[in-house]
This record gives sequence, C-alpha cells and structure tokens, in this order.
Amino acid sequence: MAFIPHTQGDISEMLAAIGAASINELFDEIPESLRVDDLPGIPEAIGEMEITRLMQARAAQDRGALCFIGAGAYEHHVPAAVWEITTRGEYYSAYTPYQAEASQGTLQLIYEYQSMMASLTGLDVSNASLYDGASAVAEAALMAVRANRRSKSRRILVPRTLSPVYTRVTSAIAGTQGISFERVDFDVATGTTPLAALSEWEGEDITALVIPQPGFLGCLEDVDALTDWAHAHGALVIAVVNPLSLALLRPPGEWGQAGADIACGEGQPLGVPLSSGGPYFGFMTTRMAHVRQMPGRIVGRTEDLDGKPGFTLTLQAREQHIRRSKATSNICTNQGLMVTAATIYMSLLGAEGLARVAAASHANTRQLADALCTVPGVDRAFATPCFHETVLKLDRPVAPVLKGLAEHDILGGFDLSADYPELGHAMLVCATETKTAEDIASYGRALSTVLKQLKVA
Amino acid sequence: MAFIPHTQGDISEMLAAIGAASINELFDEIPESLRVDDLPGIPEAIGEMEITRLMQARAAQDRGALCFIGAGAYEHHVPAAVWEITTRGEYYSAYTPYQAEASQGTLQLIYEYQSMMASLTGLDVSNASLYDGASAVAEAALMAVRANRRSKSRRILVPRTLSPVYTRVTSAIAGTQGISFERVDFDVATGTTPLAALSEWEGEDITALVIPQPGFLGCLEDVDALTDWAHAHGALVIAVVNPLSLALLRPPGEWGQAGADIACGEGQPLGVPLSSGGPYFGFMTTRMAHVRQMPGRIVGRTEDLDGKPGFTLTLQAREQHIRRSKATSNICTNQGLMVTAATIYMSLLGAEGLARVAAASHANTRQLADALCTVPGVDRAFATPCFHETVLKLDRPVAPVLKGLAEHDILGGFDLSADYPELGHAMLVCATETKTAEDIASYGRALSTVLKQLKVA
Amino acid sequence: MTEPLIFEHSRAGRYARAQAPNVRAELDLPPSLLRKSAPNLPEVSELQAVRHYTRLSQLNFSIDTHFYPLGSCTMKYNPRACNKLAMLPGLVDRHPLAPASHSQGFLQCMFELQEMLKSVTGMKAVSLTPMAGAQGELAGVLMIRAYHHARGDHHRNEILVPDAAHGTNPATATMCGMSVVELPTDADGDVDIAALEKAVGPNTAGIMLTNPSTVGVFERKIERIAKIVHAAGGLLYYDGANLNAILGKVRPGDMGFDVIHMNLHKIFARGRGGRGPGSGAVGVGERLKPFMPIPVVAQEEGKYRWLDERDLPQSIGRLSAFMGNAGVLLRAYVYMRMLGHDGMKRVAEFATLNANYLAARLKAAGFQLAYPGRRASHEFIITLKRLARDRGVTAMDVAKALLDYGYHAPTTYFPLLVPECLLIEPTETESKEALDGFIDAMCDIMERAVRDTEQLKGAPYTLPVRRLDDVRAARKLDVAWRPDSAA
Amino acid sequence: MTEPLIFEHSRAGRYARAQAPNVRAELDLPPSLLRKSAPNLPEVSELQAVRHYTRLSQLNFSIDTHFYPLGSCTMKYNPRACNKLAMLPGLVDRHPLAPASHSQGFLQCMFELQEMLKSVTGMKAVSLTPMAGAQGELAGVLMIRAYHHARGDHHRNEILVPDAAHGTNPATATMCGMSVVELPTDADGDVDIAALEKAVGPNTAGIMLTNPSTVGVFERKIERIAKIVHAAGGLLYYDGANLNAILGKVRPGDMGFDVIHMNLHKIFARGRGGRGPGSGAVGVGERLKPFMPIPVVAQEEGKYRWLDERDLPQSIGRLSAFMGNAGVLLRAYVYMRMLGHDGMKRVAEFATLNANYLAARLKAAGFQLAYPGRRASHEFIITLKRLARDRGVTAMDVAKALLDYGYHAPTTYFPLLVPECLLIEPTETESKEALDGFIDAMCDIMERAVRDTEQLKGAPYTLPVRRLDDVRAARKLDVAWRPDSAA
Ligand SMILES: Cc1ncc(COP(=O)(O)O)c(C=O)c1O
Ligand SMILES: Cc1ncc(COP(=O)(O)O)c(C=O)c1O
Repeated sequence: MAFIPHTQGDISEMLAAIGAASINELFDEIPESLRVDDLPGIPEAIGEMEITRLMQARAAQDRGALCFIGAGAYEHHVPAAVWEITTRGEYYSAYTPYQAEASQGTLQLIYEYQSMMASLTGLDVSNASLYDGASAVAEAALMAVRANRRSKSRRILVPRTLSPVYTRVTSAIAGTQGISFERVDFDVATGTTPLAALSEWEGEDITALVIPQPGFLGCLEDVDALTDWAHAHGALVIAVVNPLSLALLRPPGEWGQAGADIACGEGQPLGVPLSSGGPYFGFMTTRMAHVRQMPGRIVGRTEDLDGKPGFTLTLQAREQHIRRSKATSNICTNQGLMVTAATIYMSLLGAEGLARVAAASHANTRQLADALCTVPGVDRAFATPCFHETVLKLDRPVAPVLKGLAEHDILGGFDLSADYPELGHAMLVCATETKTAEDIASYGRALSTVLKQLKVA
Repeated sequence: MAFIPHTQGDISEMLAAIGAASINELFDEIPESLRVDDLPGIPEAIGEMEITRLMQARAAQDRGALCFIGAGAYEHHVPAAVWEITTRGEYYSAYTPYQAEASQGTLQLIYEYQSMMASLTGLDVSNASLYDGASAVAEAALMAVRANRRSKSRRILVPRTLSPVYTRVTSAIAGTQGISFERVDFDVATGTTPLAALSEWEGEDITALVIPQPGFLGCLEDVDALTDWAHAHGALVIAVVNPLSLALLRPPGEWGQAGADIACGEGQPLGVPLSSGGPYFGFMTTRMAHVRQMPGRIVGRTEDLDGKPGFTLTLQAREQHIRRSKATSNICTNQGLMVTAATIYMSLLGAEGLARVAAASHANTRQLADALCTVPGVDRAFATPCFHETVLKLDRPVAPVLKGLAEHDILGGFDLSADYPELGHAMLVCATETKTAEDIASYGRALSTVLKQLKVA
Repeated sequence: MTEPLIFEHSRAGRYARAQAPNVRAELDLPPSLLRKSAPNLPEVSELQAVRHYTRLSQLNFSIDTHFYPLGSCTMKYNPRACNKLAMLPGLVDRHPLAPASHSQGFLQCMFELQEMLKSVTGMKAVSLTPMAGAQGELAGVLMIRAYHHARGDHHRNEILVPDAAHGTNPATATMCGMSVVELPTDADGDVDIAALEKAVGPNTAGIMLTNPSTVGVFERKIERIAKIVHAAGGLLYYDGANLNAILGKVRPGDMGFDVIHMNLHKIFARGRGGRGPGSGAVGVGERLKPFMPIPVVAQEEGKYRWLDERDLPQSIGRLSAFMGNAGVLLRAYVYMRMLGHDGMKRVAEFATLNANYLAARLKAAGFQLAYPGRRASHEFIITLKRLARDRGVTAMDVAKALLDYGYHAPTTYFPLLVPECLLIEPTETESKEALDGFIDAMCDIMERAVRDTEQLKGAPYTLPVRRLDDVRAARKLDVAWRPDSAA
Repeated sequence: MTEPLIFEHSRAGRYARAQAPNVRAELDLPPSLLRKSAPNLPEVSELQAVRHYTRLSQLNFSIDTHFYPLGSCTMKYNPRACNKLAMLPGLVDRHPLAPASHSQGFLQCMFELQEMLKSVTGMKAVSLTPMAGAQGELAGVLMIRAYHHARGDHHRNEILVPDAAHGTNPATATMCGMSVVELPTDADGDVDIAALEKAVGPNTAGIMLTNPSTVGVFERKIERIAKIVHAAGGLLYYDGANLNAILGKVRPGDMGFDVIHMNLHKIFARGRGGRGPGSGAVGVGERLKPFMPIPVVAQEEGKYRWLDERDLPQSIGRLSAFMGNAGVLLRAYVYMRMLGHDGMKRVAEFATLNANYLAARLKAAGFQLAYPGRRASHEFIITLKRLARDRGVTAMDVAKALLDYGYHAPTTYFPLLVPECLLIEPTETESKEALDGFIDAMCDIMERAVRDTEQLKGAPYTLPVRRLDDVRAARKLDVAWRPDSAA
C-alpha cells in the first residue's frame, strides 16, 4: 500500500479499539444505494520508477524550443539556490501558519517579502500573495470599490492596453457585483493610452482607473498624467505592473502628484519558472489607509510573552474564516511557495541584480527588434519607449508565420490580431536576459527563411 | 565578485585593522620571482545562467541511450526522496563530524548505516565508507595482512572471477608493500572458481583468499567450499559482494563453516546514480575481532555528560590524523554523501523492497538472455546460476556489434574479449529492474538488425 | 535559534553576482520614467541568502518533520517524486502560450487528469483551471448563476450554506453577488432538514455542502437534501475539500451534486509551501457543462488541444491568465497514477481508520467528542468546553501545549458552532505509532491542565518564540521593514 | 530535539511500496545460495523515512546554516548550481563504460577541467582520477617511486615530511612502502633548512610539502628547499590542500614541485556531505608524465577519448574502478567556469584578507598567535596554552563553547606541534560581519573562562547533546544496532 504505513497488526488493533469488525464497517453511515466499489476510469497503480519514465517521455516531447513569447509570462534565469531551498520539506510541506509559534520561518519570510514588495512598488503594505496577476486585478477592482467611499458609481475604467486576458478575468471574477468595467481606447500610433481617451468620462463619478505599466503592447504609459487625471476625478489608481520592471521604472507609489493607490500584478518574473502558466502568484500593495480593505493574508511583527519579537498573521478580521460572507475576499489558500521562491530570488539579486536583469531584457528586446526588422516585410509598430516587449508588424498574417517558426523550434511571439485587429498583422515579441546574440540571430535567420517559403507557397 | 561578500568599505576597514595598505601586500612573503599575475588558461567568468545552458547542452549530447552495461556499475531506480534529502544543505555542506555535538545528525545516520551494512553482510561491524569498490578490495587486502597474525607469507589469492579492474586497482594501491597477489584460474565451462584451481596452493601459508560473489562473469561461486578451504589453510576470507544481491543471497558472515572475515564491495547499487563512475562508495564490514585493523572512520554510540545517548567518531587511534605513518590507511575524506543516500535508500526499500529490486533484476537479466539467444549467432556462455549479469557468446567479434548497437542508442554490454580471451567473442550483459519487456525486445530487434547488417558488410 | 531579518544582513553594494548579467545594459528610456532611488531589497551574498533562508526553514513545523493533524487541511505526505517530476526540464520551462505542436506531453497529462477526476467524482466534465478551493467555489457558484440566468431565472440569488461550512463558502457566494442563507446543523451534525425545507424557495440558486461535512460526519440525508433543493429549482454545490474521505466509496455525482470543486492540493497531496499553491479543479454534471471555466483540454484524433471561448461560448470565462496552477496539476497527476484505483480506495479507508481510532482512543481517555454517536469520517471534533469552564484552559491553550510535544496543533475554533473545539485530521499516511504518541501527549496535557494550570497556559516553551501577542500585532501594525525602522 | 534510531520506527512488513516492483519475481537459484533470514533493515513508510532523515539533518551544523571556520578544510560556500548541473539527466545517468559516441559532452568537461588545472598549477599534465586528497598523495608518491624505479634507483625509499604535515602525508608514504623521515619546523613556521640538509641523501625519494603550510604561513625558502631536494636526487610533492590560498598568485609548478594533488572538494568548492566525496586530482611535471594514473582524457581531432594502459604503459595504473569521482569533478568544473581567472585570484585574495583580519583582531583582543611575526595565509593558528596553564581551559573547551554561539569550532589540536591550538580558516565567502560575530564570541568565551571557568568547561549547553564521552565510546564499543540491543 503505497504511502500507507499500516501493518496487518496495526489494523487489527485499531479496529479493536474502535470496536469495528472491518474497515468497511466504518463507512456504514453512507447510504447503501450510493456506495460504489470500483473506480473504473482510474488505471492500475504504477511505481515511482514507471511514472518517472512516463513523465520524462512526456517532458521530452515538449522540450527544446527557443521561446520569444512573453505576453504575461517571462523566461528568466532562476538561480539554482531558489528552488533547492524553496522545496526544502520545511517550506514545501507546511501549510498556512495558523500556529505562529511553530511557523516563524514561513512568517518571517512573508514579512520580508511584504517589505520587499512594498519598497519595490513604493507603497506601504503588501499582502502575502493572491493567485496570479490576472485575478489580482479583479481583487484590486473589488478592493477599490470598497476603499473609495466617496465614489458611488462602481465604474472602473480599464484601458485596452491592459492585457486582454486580464480584462476578461477581471470581468469573470468581479463582474457579478454590479461593477461596470468600461474600456478606454488606445492610440494605434503610440500603443499607449492617451489622456484624450479619458475625455469621455470627464467630470463623471469614477471609482477607479486601471493603469498598466508597461502596457500589454510593451509600450510605457504616461503614468503621471493618467494618475493625476484619476485623482482629479476622485478615482483611485490601480497600477498593474511587472515587478521586474520596477527595478528600473518609477514605482506606482511615485506616479503623478500623489502616487497610485493600489499596485498589483504578476509575480512570476521574480524567480518562478514558466511551468505552463502556473503556479505563479499575484501580488498587491497599497497605502496604509486602505490596509483593512486588502484581500489576502497579511503578516505582522509583534512580540511574544517575553517581549521577544516574532511574527504572526494579522488583521484576520478581513478574511473569510472570520468574516465569512462579509470578508474582503474568499481567498484562503494562496500561492505561498511561489512567494518563498520570489523572496529568495529578490534576496539573491538585490536591487542591482534585478536592475541588471531588467536592463539586459530591455536591451535584448531592442536588439531582437532591430534584427528582425532587417528582414523584409517586418517592421516596428511603435516608436514609443518599451520595457522588454515590443510589437512587430508583418506584411502578412501572423499565424502561419508563427507556425513556420515553430517548425524551426522557435516560438516566435504572440499573435495580436484577434485582440487588436486594428493593428493589422501584429505580433508581440520578447527577449529576456536569457537570450544570446546567437539566439536572436537564429530567430532572424529562421524568420527570413519562413517568410521566403511562405512567399513561394 | 561572485561568491565574495566584501564591500569596498569592508575591505578598507579590514586592511586598516591588519595594518596593510592593500590586499596585495598580504602576499609579500611570497618571493617576487615566483609571483604570477594572470591565469592565461582560465577563461573569463560566466554567470550561472550561461553555465547552466552550457551544461544542459553537454548533458544533452550524452543522453538517451538504453543501457545494458553493468560490469560494476548498475542502473537502478533511485527514489526521488533519496537525493532531495541527501542534498539538503545540512548534509551536503557539512564536513567530517569532528565536533560530535554539532554533527549528531550525520553521526546517527552513519551509525544507522553501519548497522544496516553489518546486518546485510552478516558481520559485526562496518566502517563509514571507503572510496569505491575497487579501492575497498585493496584496503581489505592490506587489512587482512595486518589482521592475519598467524600468516607470514603476505600472499593473497585473487581469482580471475574478481573484476579485472578491481584486480588491477588492488595491485596499484597495495602492490608496493611486499604483498604478492596470486591469480586463481577459473573454469571456462562454469564461469566460476573451482576448488580444484586452489590445489596449487595446497598446504601453503596463504594470508587471504578473495571471493567475489557474484563473480565478474555474473556466475555465483561455491562460496562455502572456497571459504572452508581458505580457513583450513589459515587464510582469511575477503568477500567481495554486490550489496543488492545480499537481499537474496547468503551473506558473507554465513559462508562456509565460519563465515567470511571481511566483506567489502561497491555500494553504488544502493541509491547512487551511475554518474559516469563516481562518486560511489566502497563499503567494508568485518568481525569484531578485527575492528582495530579496519581502515576508515567508525561511529560509535556513547553517552553525554547527562547520560543521554549520542554518537561520536570512535577508535580514531587507527587513523592517519592520530597514528600518522602507522595508521591503518591514509584515508581521510571518504564518500559520506553517498552513504547518506544509501542509508535513505535502504530505509525506504527495507529488506522486502531490496529483495524485490534484486529479484526483478535477476528475472530481467534472464529474460534478456532468453530474448537475445533467439537471435542466430548468440548463445549463453554458462549454465551456472547468476544474479543479474550473464555472459553471451557471439559468433563474431564483439566490438563492432556493440558499435552497431550504439548507433541504435543501445549500449549493449561489456566486451570481455580483452580480459578473458579464452571465452572467445564474449560480452557481459545486464538488465536491472529498470528494464521493461519492451526495452528487452528493442535490444533483441536491434541486435538482429546489427548482426544482419554486419553479415552483409 | 532566531534569525535576524534578511535586511539586517544587508551591506550596500552586495548581491549574488553570479546570478545577474555582469554589466548593466544601457537603457533607451527617458529619465522621467526611471526610478530615482533603488528599492530597499536585501544586499547580501549568495551564501548569506542561502544560509538565511535555510535557517528560517528550520523554524517551521511541516509534514516532513512533524505530525500535523490540522483538520480540514489534509496534511498528508507529499511524495517527493511529485515535485521532482513536475519540475522536469520540458515541463518546468514550457511557456503557457507554446503552440500545441510543443505541448502534447503536457496536454496529455492534463487530459488524463480530467478523465481521472471525472471518474473519481462521477461528474460529466472537469475544468482544471481554478487555482484553489475558494476559486473552485467561485467557478461553481458562477456556473450556477449562469445556468439560472441562461434560463431567465435572474431572481435566483440565494445560496444556502450550513452554519458549519468553511468560511470560503459564504464568502464566495457574496463574491458572486449572491446572498447567503445560513442553515442550522442538528445535534447529530447533519443538516436540519426542517430548516432546509423552510429555507428553499423561488429565489434559491443552490446549496453549498461538503460531505463528509466540516464537523467530520457523513451527511446521511444527502439524497433527501438533493431532492428538496432540486425540487425547489436550485442546484447542489459540493465543496470537495473532504473528498479524501470517500475516494472510491461514494461519488458526489451519484449523491446528486451538480457541481463540485476538488482541493487537489489536499486530496492528491502536493506541497503547499506554507500556504499554497493549491488547485480547485471543478467537475460538473450535464446541466452545467456549457458554463465551465476555460480552458479545458480536448482530445481530437490523438492530438490534444485547448478548448476556449470559441468552443464554449457560454463559459463563465477565464479565472486566470493562462490555465491555472499547471504545476500543481502535474503533481496531482503523478500522485494519482502512483495510487491507482486501489490506492485511492485505500486513501479513504485508512484516513477513516486513523480518524476513528484516534477518536475512540481519545474518547476512552476522557475527551469529549462533539458527535459521539457518529462515525468519524477522515476527521472529527473534540470539544474542550468542560475544561474551559472548570479550569479556564481553552482549546488554544491545548493547541499551544501540543507544540512543545513536537505535534502541530489540530484546527482550533472551527467549525464555529462547536465551542472550544479541536478539529483533528490525522490522514492516512500517518502510522499508528504517530497517533499513539499524539494520544499520549493529549493525555499528558490534560493531566497538566489540572495539576498545573498556569504552567500549561504559558505554553509553548520550547519553540523559537513563546506565545505571540496577536492583539498588539493588529494594533501596532508593523507589516513591512523600512530602513528607518532598523533598531 | 532528538530523534530515535530509524530501527525504532520499524514495524514488520512496512516499506515504501512505490519504490519497488509490485511483485517479487521468482528466482532461478538453488536454495543453498539464498539467505535464510532477511537482513535487519528498517521497515518504515516513505513518510517515516523522509521525516526521520529530514529531522536528523537538522541536528547538524553546516556551511548552509553556520559559520564553519575549520582550518585546513576550506569550508566555503558551495554554489547550489554546481550540484544542480552535475545532476542533470544525461550526466547523472551516464554509465561509466558508455562508448565515446555517447560521452562527448562529459569528456569535453573533463578535458577542459584538466587544462584549467594545468594552468592554475603550472604543471604539465593532470590526471583527475584520485578520489580524495589522500588518494592524490598516494598517486603522487607512487609516481615518485615509479620514476626512481624506472631509473634503477630502487634504494630511494625515504620520504621527508615536516612535523607539521597533515596525517595523510606520512600515512601515504607508508602505504607506498616508503619510510618517513620527519623534518622539524622552525620558530617562524618554515622548514628547518639545516635539518633538511642533513636529512637528504642517496635514499631520498622525495619530500612532501604544503605551501602555504598547515601552520598557515607561506614557506619563504621554497626555492632553496627545491634546490636541495632536487640536488639530492629527490622529487618534490605538493600537498594541494591549501592551494586555495595562492590561486593566481603563485604556482606550485613554478616553485619547483614535480607533482601535486589538489583537493578540488575544498578549493573548487563542492558539497562534502558530512565527510566526502572528495577529489584529489594530480598534476605532474615533465618527468612524471609517463607515470600518471589512468584514465586521462585526450582530445584528438575535435573528439575526446580516454587514454588507458595502452597509451600510458608506464602508468602507475588505476586507482578506482572507473575514472574517479566524476560528479565531484563536474562540480569543480562548473565552479571554475563561474569563477573565471579573475574570480580565482579573488579567492586567494579574500581568503587571505579574511584570515589576516581575523588574526589581527584576535591578536588585538589578547589571543596569542602561534606565528605572530608572519602573514597569515588563508588560515592561522592561535594557541591557548596560557589559558590552559592558568585556568585549565583547553582548546577543546573553547571549541565546545563556540558551538553554543552558533559557530562551528576551528580545527583543534592540529598541527600537533602547537600546543592547545586552534587552526582557523574563515574562507573568502564569509562576510566581515560573520568574522566580527565570531570575534565577539571568542572574546566573550575568554571572559567567561576567567569569570566562570567551570560553567564554560561544561559547554556545550544548547546542542542536541552535551559533551560526549569519547572514552566510553571506545571502551564499550557500540557500533551497530541489533534487534536484541533494543531498549
Ligand atoms: C472545507 C473547506 N472548503 C474550502 C476550502 C478552501 O480551499 P482553498 O484553501 O484551497 O481555497 C477549505 C480549505 O481550507 C476547506 O477546508
Ligand atoms: C593539508 C591536508 N592534506 C591532505 C589532506 C587530505 O585530503 P583528503 O581529506 O581529501 O583525503 C587534507 C584534508 O583534510 C589536508 O588538510
């Protein structure tokens, strides 16, 4: 019996102590009519050796491509130390630190994480994580509605430069509570949200404005102007940021005159592997004034009976296990292990290391765009400054080109034509610090081969 | 400065405390004439990201073959738990437990290991490891010379069924101390050492007889007869055993009337990956009477000041750091991490699990031999019982056949023709529990293809 | 042992140099966009970071080091292979938007996982995307809502929830724009049927139940409840946090549930890293199939692909940027394959055996079971209300005292309806010896509670810190270190 | 925290079932060959094994958790990448006898490692096969012996060894059938030249030296020594355990050494798992090239292959069944590539800076340096003979007291010629703060030694056990658990 330690002797003694004749008898409260005795769809057990071989074969099937897709998930170098420590049993096999005294390691780590995220975003307080970047935006929207007591409209402005999938997730999660998410258009010439696009809401009661930085199209927004416009209209500002970019870019807490009110986003770039899309983690920080409206766990530093410092979960009265139907969110299990990894990652890299990773990604993406734009039929979509993603325009539909590249084991980018038809044959490309000059050159070669072949065909 | 934590401020303060003007000044006792200032053969530093990519590429070059080579190193399933725990920093980054109080974890683990090895081999006491199986035989030979006070001859009989490379290593290591290693012939019909082969030494002063079980040719020796012969001649018996086989086979301590005196061998099958040949570990056990002649570390259980049980290195007076030129061996650093892995491996598998692994390997090798012998031109060399390796005879030279198989990504076995020319075109094959019926079938198919092609050529 | 904050190890100018590019590339960005001062991240060497976080790890209780009978959380052994295999190159570095041509290995695992979960639960289809139990609940209630809306039943906005339910149930209902109607639990731990009959009506959207319930007993009248709710036009939601207890014994689909979430991170053990990640895969009956959250994996002519909004136009949509916690799902897949069908049945059997044994022994030792007339499921409740009344020793005191014996405490004060309760879930992977040790500790604590009450109330004594001041934590809020807050 | 023996967790019939075939295959073996009773291996579940060995691990000091200034052992940070990359599939599962066609990736690493080691040491060729320092020494002395024998100098059977030498040096000489002539060390820590001149002669096979020496100073007269020994017809052996201290500053080959071993597990940091594995790669000058242990990697037309006895017929032969500790060598390769040439120089510089800083500060605090007039190399010695005389507090007492401060003790009582000594090696990867903390602890201990001698002599107090009775251990030898020895 894999993973079950009971000997025959144990079983007999235990049944005797219970006063039951068999294990099956323990299920006698289940109505006979409902009992099943087999699980036909489940295969026979296999051992660790067999499953290892199986999984190695499956993994091998998906290996070996050079990846230039970003679009919300970024390939970065993850130091070996990060996961060797994160998967230590004491982190990996523990759960929510309900017994603070027996979980000081986890709690102190979260406190350190909160400190790092607060500083990175320029805000006061961070929670201990949400599910992912997309759902964090939904939580931020719900939080903004609670936090902005002066606004009654429950209207939240969402620019088209926010990741389209984030927009969809936000509506799916937060869309049933009478909030109206209103789309703000972007400038096809710059790939950003112009102030003019907000004129439609001039003078209205707006609860919050979402500002992505960078936008999904890679371009950097004029966050100061947008922030100030929002505040002038009594709206809170929800910054949606790539945390790695904040090693270089002005943090949300310093946007405009007063700074953003809530910052959130996807934490994956901070030491979390691509891993088919998850587990990642959503982060969220805010000003102290709004802390009681934050969803998620928060760890605080306090003292023990002897006056010694220690860490504990705090402000739990916001949460579902205390406040139930009136909680700030239903979140319970979060993405703690990813926070462990991110905290170790940030500690290893520090501000300077993070800035170097960010700058290298920025420079590589520029070089990639330069290299690809030498291929006939390929052009930059925007001249706007960008962080580490940019949009290229092709002279023909993107999908077959990407397919052709995949045959060369190059995953060439993200096809924008469904979400942004007004951009034409556009694709989003990304080259992080993991890409070498030779990688970029091979992409260039493959692209020109593919474009030539497609022409012929 | 990778891995160096000093800030500029630190350096200045430290130099000030030392009273030196520069770091370079600290080297001023090195004669000027000898100083170098560059290391021309060493490339520029690369980061962890770059070396990761490099090593992945190197590793990928050597991947993917189905391996039927044994010959002293065996592919077994290693549970994931083994190395996840073994590489925990507290094991991985510690050293010899000189401060016992700060190393109870390592010491207790070694004590447990010693207990397991003693029981597995049927002897009283185990050391904490030697380098590998081959060098362990050399150490055993030297030990036997010390331990067998009645024998003056320093003659040690070494059967040809001992791994040829073990024989060579033993001579290289122990050959300069006036010991004569004398080769005992084997029976080409059975692949084992017949008692008759010993008649040459009848009535002589022999210090020790080495008995491999199984022999290098896979065949099981008549260990009882050999042991009793040795003891009748005043010789000690050095058993060289595969520890995995001891889950099934009679342990050295129970060979013949009195049992072997020393058991040693290669510990790799117990949870240590193939890893190009090392690090593995040599093990050695003996009777209590000989414990003071053992080389290597030994851990004992004792008590602390409060009478609480604890563990410490013991009988250190045998060792080089105390006894110097009169030590039982020069060994200092041993293969501790491998012992950690083996101890966890044996704990997971237990006697029953180990027996199943051993039995499956035994059965698979039989099936492999059956399958390959259906290919024309292939035949069994011996009918003798074997553990998990066996010799096949081909109707043509082995080397080109193995080369042909390698082109099919099958590593078909070990070519015996150089070491055992009297066996003709013979090769040693092995199929451990890791091989499936399909693996065996593919070998069969590839072999018949290769033999057909070679015929044509 | 205590360990300073990582910030206290910082010195300006340090970081793990091998981990970043060896130059800082030039930026092609206007200065106005750039940050003016560097963030306060730690400045430590690689060794310092490794040492700090290794030392911190040792300040934790965990399954790998301690018995951890945290009720409702199913803290069982996480096979190490699950972690190792989910992190194989090819899986761990696969981009979520990689094309199907570079995803067949992964997709096949996900497809087979969907199929296995269908068969375990008796549901008709499964979507793996929810990222924890609570998000599975959200998906479920959103589907119920979508179903009613699709039928024009816009007024159905009430969700019935037993008072014993986990906090995520009512919180989820609210998040979906529903109002919560609480149902009382009867003295035997079952739902009060009379109250249920009164509560249902034309506004009933559905009911959220877990079975076995959070009071640790099997809801015997489940068929009756299903009939009542269905008759009223409502749907049944199954909170699958406790599915562990009935694997291979009874299936939610057969009990009449229309939708279910499964806390795969509990049932199909995987590392939870001190609080996640999780997975709350959802299964649905025929009626809710069109509304499933996307994406879902389909198999077509031996190839696998994602179904999206084009395939499921009525879907409640996406709940995450990609497909949820893929890595957690891979671990669950590996675990399920290692269990096989027999292994799954044994999970339920031995989880139940362990719980009933522990309950019987504790009862014999004088502890008061909350539902003494009932079989325990995989977990059970004891109440310490007598001890609290007689000696002032609370469930919290007993919980803290247990820590000194090297046992993580059971869940305390949940469910709220049982005063001074401990919800105890030993799980199937713990040995009889571990349970016996726990029983001894409980008896010893009980004896000390009487003999030396004040001493006991001071526990724990042997941990890195003594009892922490939660009130101070909330009042003098210190939730982030700042350079100026340094001692 | 203490932890019972794994055997005390055993119950008949248990094991980790997922790890073995699910049936026991039938044997085709005569019963006479089979064992009659199963060995006493632990019978535990996977969780129990994982928990036991995880808990045991926590009972250790290690680099990853503690400052570990163990002199002569170079306990520096082992980058985690070295471990991870050496265990990549393709490397970790490569059979040692795989043909060259399936080994080019591995062989290239080994070849490049050989080349790098040549350049670091100034030697002409390198063999990687010795499995630890001591085996490297064995290889070296065997080569010296083979060289003399090849020249017909069969009488050269004396090896000169300074009295401060590591125990492996004389032990190795004996193992090679040589006799050991001990050389005194002068008051400054250098070899006594007059004594050397007297000791050399027609029987001199060679001398074994380490430079910087085990007393922590650079042997300044090394050129003179080389001249004397060479003039007498002897060869020079370099014990490379201390190479860390001079990387990129001075090379053994330039100092006149004919053969050298390198403790790669120290210098080119790799996990030592509580006592190994190691690697003692050897480098040789022109004269000893033909005698190198095999196998050695060669590059021919862009392909790599092993050289064996056919290529090197005068080789001293093989020292291990395959090619030595390949995995350790891969880790060293990764580490050297990450250091690069500048990084290697910095290793020596900062190891030396740290040692000299620690020595200077301890001296200022009143500790007595064994060689106060000398620069420390990467390590240095303090002697506590005054304290032992005045207070009866020994080096061992101070060592044990340090453990309570969370510091591993330095090496004690080695080298033997300095009474009550501590040999302290901080290594380059430790920060100034770590050194300062250690200095504070040493000062505090010194103060306590005077104020409360007896209390100090009772240390340690905070570890899993108090001071252990080594005499009892040797007298009542208990080196293996047996079922009948159970309590
Ligand atoms: C009964 C019950 N329902 C729901 C949940 C919520 O699941 P999750 O924490 O995965 O969001 C839990 C988790 O603790 C639970 O115990
Ligand atoms: C100076 C010196 N020489 C030789 C050795 C022996 O090396 P190893 O332990 O690797 O056999 C050591 C190891 O401690 C040493 O410090």
